[in-house]
Amino acid sequence: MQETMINRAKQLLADGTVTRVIGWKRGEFAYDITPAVFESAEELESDFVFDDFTSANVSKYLVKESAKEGKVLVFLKPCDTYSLNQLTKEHRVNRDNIYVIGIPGGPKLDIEKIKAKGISGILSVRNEDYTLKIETIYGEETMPFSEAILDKCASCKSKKHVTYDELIGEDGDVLDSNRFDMVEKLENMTAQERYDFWREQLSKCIRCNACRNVCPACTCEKCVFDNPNSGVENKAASDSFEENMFHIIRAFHVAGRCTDCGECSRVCPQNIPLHLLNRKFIKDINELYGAYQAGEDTTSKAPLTNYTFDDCEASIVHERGVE
Amino acid sequence: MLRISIDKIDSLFAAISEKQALYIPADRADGAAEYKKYEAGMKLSEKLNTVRSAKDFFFPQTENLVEFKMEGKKIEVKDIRQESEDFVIFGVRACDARSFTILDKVYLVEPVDSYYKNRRDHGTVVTMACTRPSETCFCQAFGIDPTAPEGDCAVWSDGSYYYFKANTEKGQAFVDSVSSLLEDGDTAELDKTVAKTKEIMGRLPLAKLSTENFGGDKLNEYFNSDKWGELSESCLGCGTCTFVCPTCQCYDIKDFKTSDGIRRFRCWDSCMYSDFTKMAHGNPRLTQLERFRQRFMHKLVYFPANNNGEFGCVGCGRCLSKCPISMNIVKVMKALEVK
Amino acid sequence: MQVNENKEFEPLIVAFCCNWCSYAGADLSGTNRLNYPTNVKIIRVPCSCRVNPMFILRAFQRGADGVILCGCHPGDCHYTSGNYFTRRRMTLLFSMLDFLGIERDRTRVEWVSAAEGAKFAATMNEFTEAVKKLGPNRRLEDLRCRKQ
Amino acid sequence: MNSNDTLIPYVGVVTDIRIDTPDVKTFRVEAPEGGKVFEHMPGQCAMLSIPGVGEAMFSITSSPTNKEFMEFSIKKCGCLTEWLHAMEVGQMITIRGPYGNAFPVETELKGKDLLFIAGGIGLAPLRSVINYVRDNRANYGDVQIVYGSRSKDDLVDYKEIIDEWMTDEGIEVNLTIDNAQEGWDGHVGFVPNYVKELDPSINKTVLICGPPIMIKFTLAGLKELGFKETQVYTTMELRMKCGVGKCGRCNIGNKYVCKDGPVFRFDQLDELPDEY
Amino acid sequence: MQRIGVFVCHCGTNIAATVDVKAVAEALGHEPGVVVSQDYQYMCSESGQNLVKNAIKEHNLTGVVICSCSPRMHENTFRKAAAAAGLNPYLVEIANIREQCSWIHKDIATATEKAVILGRAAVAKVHLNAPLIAGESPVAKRALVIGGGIAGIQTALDIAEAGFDVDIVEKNPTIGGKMAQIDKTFPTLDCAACILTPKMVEASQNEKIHIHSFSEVTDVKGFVGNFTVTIKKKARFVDETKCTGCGLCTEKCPMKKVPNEFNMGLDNRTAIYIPFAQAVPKVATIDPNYCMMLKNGKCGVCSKVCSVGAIDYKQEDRFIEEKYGAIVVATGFNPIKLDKYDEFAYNQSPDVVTSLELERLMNAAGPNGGTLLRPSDKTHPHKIVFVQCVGSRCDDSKGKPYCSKICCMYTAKHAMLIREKYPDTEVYVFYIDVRTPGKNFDEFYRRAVEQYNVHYIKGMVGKVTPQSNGKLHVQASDLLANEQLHIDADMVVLAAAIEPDKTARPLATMLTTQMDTNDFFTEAHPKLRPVESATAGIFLSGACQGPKDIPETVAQASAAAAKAIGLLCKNSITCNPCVAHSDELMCNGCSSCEKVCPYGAITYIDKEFRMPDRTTKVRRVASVNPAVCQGCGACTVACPSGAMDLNGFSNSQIMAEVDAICK
Repeated sequence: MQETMINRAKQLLADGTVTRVIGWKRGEFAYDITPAVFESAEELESDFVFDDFTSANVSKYLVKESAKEGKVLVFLKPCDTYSLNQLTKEHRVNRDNIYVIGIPGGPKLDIEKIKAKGISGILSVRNEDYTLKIETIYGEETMPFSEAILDKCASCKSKKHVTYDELIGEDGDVLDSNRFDMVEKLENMTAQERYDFWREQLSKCIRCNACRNVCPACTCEKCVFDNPNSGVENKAASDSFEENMFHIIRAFHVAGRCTDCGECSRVCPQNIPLHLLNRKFIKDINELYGAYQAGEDTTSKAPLTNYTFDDCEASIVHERGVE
Repeated sequence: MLRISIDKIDSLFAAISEKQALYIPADRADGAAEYKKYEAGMKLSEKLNTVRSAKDFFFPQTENLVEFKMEGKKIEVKDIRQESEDFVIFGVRACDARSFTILDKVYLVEPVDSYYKNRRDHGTVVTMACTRPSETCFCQAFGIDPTAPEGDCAVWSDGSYYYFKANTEKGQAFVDSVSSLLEDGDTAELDKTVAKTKEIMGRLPLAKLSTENFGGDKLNEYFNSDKWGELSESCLGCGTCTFVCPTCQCYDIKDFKTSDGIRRFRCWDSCMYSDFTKMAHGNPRLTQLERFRQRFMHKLVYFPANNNGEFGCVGCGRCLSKCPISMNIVKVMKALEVK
Repeated sequence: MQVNENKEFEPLIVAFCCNWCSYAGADLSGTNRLNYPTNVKIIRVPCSCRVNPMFILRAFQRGADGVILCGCHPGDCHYTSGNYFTRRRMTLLFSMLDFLGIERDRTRVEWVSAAEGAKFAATMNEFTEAVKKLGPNRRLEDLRCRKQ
Repeated sequence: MNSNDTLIPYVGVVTDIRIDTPDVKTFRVEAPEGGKVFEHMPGQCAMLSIPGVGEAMFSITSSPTNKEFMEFSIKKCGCLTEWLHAMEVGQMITIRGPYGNAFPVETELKGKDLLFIAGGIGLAPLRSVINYVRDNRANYGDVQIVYGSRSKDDLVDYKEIIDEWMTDEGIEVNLTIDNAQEGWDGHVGFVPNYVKELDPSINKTVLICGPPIMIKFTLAGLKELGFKETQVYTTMELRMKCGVGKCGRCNIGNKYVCKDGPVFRFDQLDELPDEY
Repeated sequence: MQRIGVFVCHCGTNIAATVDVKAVAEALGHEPGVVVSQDYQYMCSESGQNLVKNAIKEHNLTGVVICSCSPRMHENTFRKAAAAAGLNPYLVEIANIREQCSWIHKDIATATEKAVILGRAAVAKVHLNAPLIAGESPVAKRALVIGGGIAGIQTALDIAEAGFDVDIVEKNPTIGGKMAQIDKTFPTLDCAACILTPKMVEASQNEKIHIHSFSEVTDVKGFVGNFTVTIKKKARFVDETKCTGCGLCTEKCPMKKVPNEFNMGLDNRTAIYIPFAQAVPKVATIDPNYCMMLKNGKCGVCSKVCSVGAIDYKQEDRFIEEKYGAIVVATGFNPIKLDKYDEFAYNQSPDVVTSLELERLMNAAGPNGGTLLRPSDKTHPHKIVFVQCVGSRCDDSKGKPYCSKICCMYTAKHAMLIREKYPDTEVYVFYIDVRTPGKNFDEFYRRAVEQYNVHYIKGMVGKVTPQSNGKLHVQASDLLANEQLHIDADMVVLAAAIEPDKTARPLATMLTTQMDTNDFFTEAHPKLRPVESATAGIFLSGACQGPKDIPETVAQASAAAAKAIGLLCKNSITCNPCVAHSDELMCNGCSSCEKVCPYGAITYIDKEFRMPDRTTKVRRVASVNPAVCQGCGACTVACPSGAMDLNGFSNSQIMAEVDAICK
């Protein structure tokens, strides 16, 4: 796959279709992959990588890159194409300046899960028949592939590319995922249990803004949390209220726009399951206003900029679930 | 050497925490380790290190500085500082222990930061030698020996015993305070463990990383390097690296309107943030390139320039594992290095 | 709000009212001398759709124990569609607050027309009682703003 | 805790407000019990704040030889300065400092002929030095001041310049404005050009402050005239929070403007990366 | 530093009896920025206002807080007072301590405490009030009426009467609309043509009225007072300026088999045609779908016979652009298609007709010259069944949920006319309800029943089956008698529901006006602003807003005209300054705000920004038209970056109020 991608990218660079390529660049170790812009065949040859760790959603870079001169080639996994569509819909990217090659999706691996098994000193990770052979300074370790899958891939919602200019490999289908299971589990807890759950999670937050800055829906010119005039600016939570507020507002601002790409949880250095907040909104929207998948297309009205005369009242919150 | 059997560590913790607050690295539900206030039954984490560094103890993420009462045209300043209580941090790794020396060089030089000093004065740092370094470790590059950590008191483990050695007066006082629980014992097993760790250190993938070509003397050379653009192009401008870093010490000062006045507090800030240097009439660091450069120049060039060659990095490897896009100081050093 | 030792807990209620219906409804309950507790403090907004979730959180942060949002009945919005957006936004926001374990009875949306002075007063009485039962807001407060 | 901490400010009272130009006011600040809040040297700065509004660094405009009060000339350009401009006499503010180094008035500048070049609000930090020199006249040689602004109305401290500086023996004051205007019979033109026209003798030590663009061209002009960078001092301004080189935002290379500056000699600046 | 004045009104004892006004004034006097705090008996009185005015001057106030009755009562009074004293009127805030405090509370201590808090919130808000200046925009002195039926004609006549130029855009070759097709009108039974055609002529002769027939609106730009509209004048292949309407071409045209839409397809016309004798403009039009010359270049008869040389086979669609101050929508209605109603055999038998078809069958200018004959065999019908509510008041997807309103009355009219002219014909009317609210309506209906013996049967027709003998077997139920009926009818007349014209929806999009789910235009307020759309400068006339009969239509047409005239009379419009505005530096151009704006006040522009590093960057940013924005604030919440804010109710103002209340 990696070879095919490199070759195709080289062709498109050579024939002048594109001037740059957005992809992933190999790092020091087996897993520390960095999204990168490649401008030459040589760079592609030496650094381009596509493997079980290339999980980063690179669509957000298109905000910056598609504004530059010359067309940019981007490799997008199915989930990433939803993000691009959403960005296109919100006029944040110049789609005409982007050449999308759809590539197969995950499941991708989560190095944190491997490390959580107590495996350290990792030198290489090989996937042999869905068993991971991990070479470490302390000898070789193995673990099942399935136990090291990224959370966002474990509940994959779609293998279908919703926008592309060409595909490498077959296109897949929208999946019937189990992605709302955890949300449902929380909904079925008591309010006190939910409160305790979220307090424990959100109190871990160090307000590094990684979740916000990686989010393809968070492309504001200036975020309200950085704007001294917004009334909610804050840099570090000085109180549990501010921890809650940041995450409520962050989720609310992307409600109906979040494509559920799962990057927020992936990058959280404190392993806070932030995607659950987004999914709660998605689940509510689906249940209350009809199924809606942000990024599925570039034209449909978003649930929060739309209404029907017979929408449910806010009091429905009182009527549902556990008190 | 004074030592205690590993299975008796609970009694040691109990004894310490009777006298003062004790913090140890413990595992959370999600598997990661963090410093927690010791309570009976809590287990010392076996993880190599905590996600958040130990700098929090001396330089917390937010800290109240002063309060103001405003009435009409009048302002009253209220000093709200309070003497810190004594506390012990147990199990600090060599890298984090060195980070305190680096923070000291900022906060304990004139004019001394009384908030930092207060905590520093009252905290006893008990370090723990490493036995299972990870691929992300590169403390050796900064002259740190993880088998001989600094701190007020160093602790080693050979799998059966914890061995104690005081490095400072405060450390000695600590050892004395628990000496009834310690026994003298030979270090043959420990020496073997240390030797083995040293051998592993030599085999780490980043063992060869060298700081030889960095330092204050190459300021303009590195500043003007053409590598910064490529290195910073995918940086998200978040503060993860800064906030997990044990040596990053930049802060912001902000005011909060409470129910009866204004509370001025400081909080961690990151030079990676776009508004870090923003002023009413402009911003000298306009692009992420400049902000990215600042962070690494500070650690690798400016800090040594001002501190006799000491680097502003301890090689703990946190940014290597936590950066959302896996860009980090090692990659920067390798890309930048000019011999 | 002063919390006296012997006095029962008096919640602070912030009510956002749209200028055209609910604020007028509140005026009407005044004109008709229909009592409701002093706990309720009204903030006038042009339309319920002007109320940003940030305002609601802000109120809780600063010490409100309950926040109620009143607007024109669906279909009667002075701006034709504002309250429909409000309805969706607030449903989702309240659901999220509930998801985080914040008590449901601290928030409410009620449609009150300019003619419904009695409904306005009754709603405020009812809501104040409900919040009173919950006790002070502890889950969504900012300790720095707690009254001494 | 008995020790003072520099982050805990003093309170100062604004005892006089002078309108200098349409967007510059000069504030006189005294301790509540009278007298100065603290002593300083020319070129040093202080952090002024209205709690809840903001805190920012301002150079102290008054000379240390003034024993009764401190003065700050402040241009309206942001949230805090807007607030300060709206203040009335009697308002308290918080103040901490002094911060930064100073012009070397007691060392390198002593006995030298001095050339002050200022543009707009850039006169503020130099005014402290000029008045210090006037009050210790015997210690210094000739003094020449070149000061320019957009218009006559934008000349800060115009009254003091006319009534005091211009009447002093051994002080030559050269004023200029960018564009001709009614009621102005002085020089018209930009500061850098004016300096070249004036062709000052090259044994003078130069203190320069003003907008970056003015500094850049003036410095180039001075070099053409034969001045060396070691003869020229300037003072800088960056975003500052702590004032003591700890919060980490006002550095140029390894130098902190708040601690190692704000006064730099141009040869020192040359060694630093081009980040300003 | 703000200099705020606080003025606490006693309102006689209305406030002072329950609120210690002196204590309120005293307490608010200590709030930051307050330099004067006074109380007075009646603040709204002349002397009370003078107190405020004098204080503004004396203390050089930058903001005023009045603690008094509801702002809905006296906000304007105090704003004017402030303006008179030289203070921007929008620097005044009212704390409502009467309706929302003294009148609802009894305990003086708590009421006073609350009054102070309300006052404090107003002070906190006024600190952040910005002086606002209402903008003005000029008004183009010309109106556009879209649709040339009776609604459009009446509106145009009224507007022209007031002295303004007005254009009518009609998509058909003639104006007149549905009313021109109607035979008689209820309840007076006067001939529709007799009352309509004089108005059509009047319209064509009024020099202020410009009729664009056979034309469509293709684009609308701009906003109230300042619309730019593109009108497509469809090619009719006849030069309007030359054609005299002599009709010779229509006589000679060899293509005579074109279904005549004016007669509901019940007879034929020629390829070049004038819809009906009194058409306005009386100009021929060539139907390119049938004209042999246009189709295959063989014929040219009309061109040969036309003495004035008006025929122009090469004519093309023309586009004209015009500026208007006001637009009146009068796009009218159509009966629904009955394809889905197989049970009534509409598509199976020509003798099952709609009411509008019946109008043509009975009309003297209709296909049978006014004699009612069965379409199938041109025989005289002896038994006619009328079916009401076909497609009206339907819950299913086949029909419309609403009542079409006019059917009950026109059916009574039809029944009565038939019974009068053909007493031997039996008439049955199957109804669900008979609705006759209207002047002389119920009397009219009763006459049909009592005087003309029309059989009104409450019940529904289940099925109509054409039989081999030419009869229509009608199977129905009589709900009152609770029995099944079987009638062999000669004709069945269906009262088809009416629906808005299909052109309305695309037009609504162009006009950025709102429609309900049935595609009727939504009025700005259902009770108080029934002829205005929510979009300023766009008015509604006739059935495009909802089903209505002729008198109602004419009444609304005149009302819409009055509203339009009111607008056109002004040289400029003062805009509400409490409108939204976007901070371009923060705007993402994401279009969220545009999607929630009910007025179409938000557009996007590509704006070039100078970046701090001296490069430039073009970004899409929102721009609010202050003349169109009504200040609801929906956009401010939709905007994720907070770039959108609302004058007079800004984020910071509302949050300051929240803070002050919660303090």
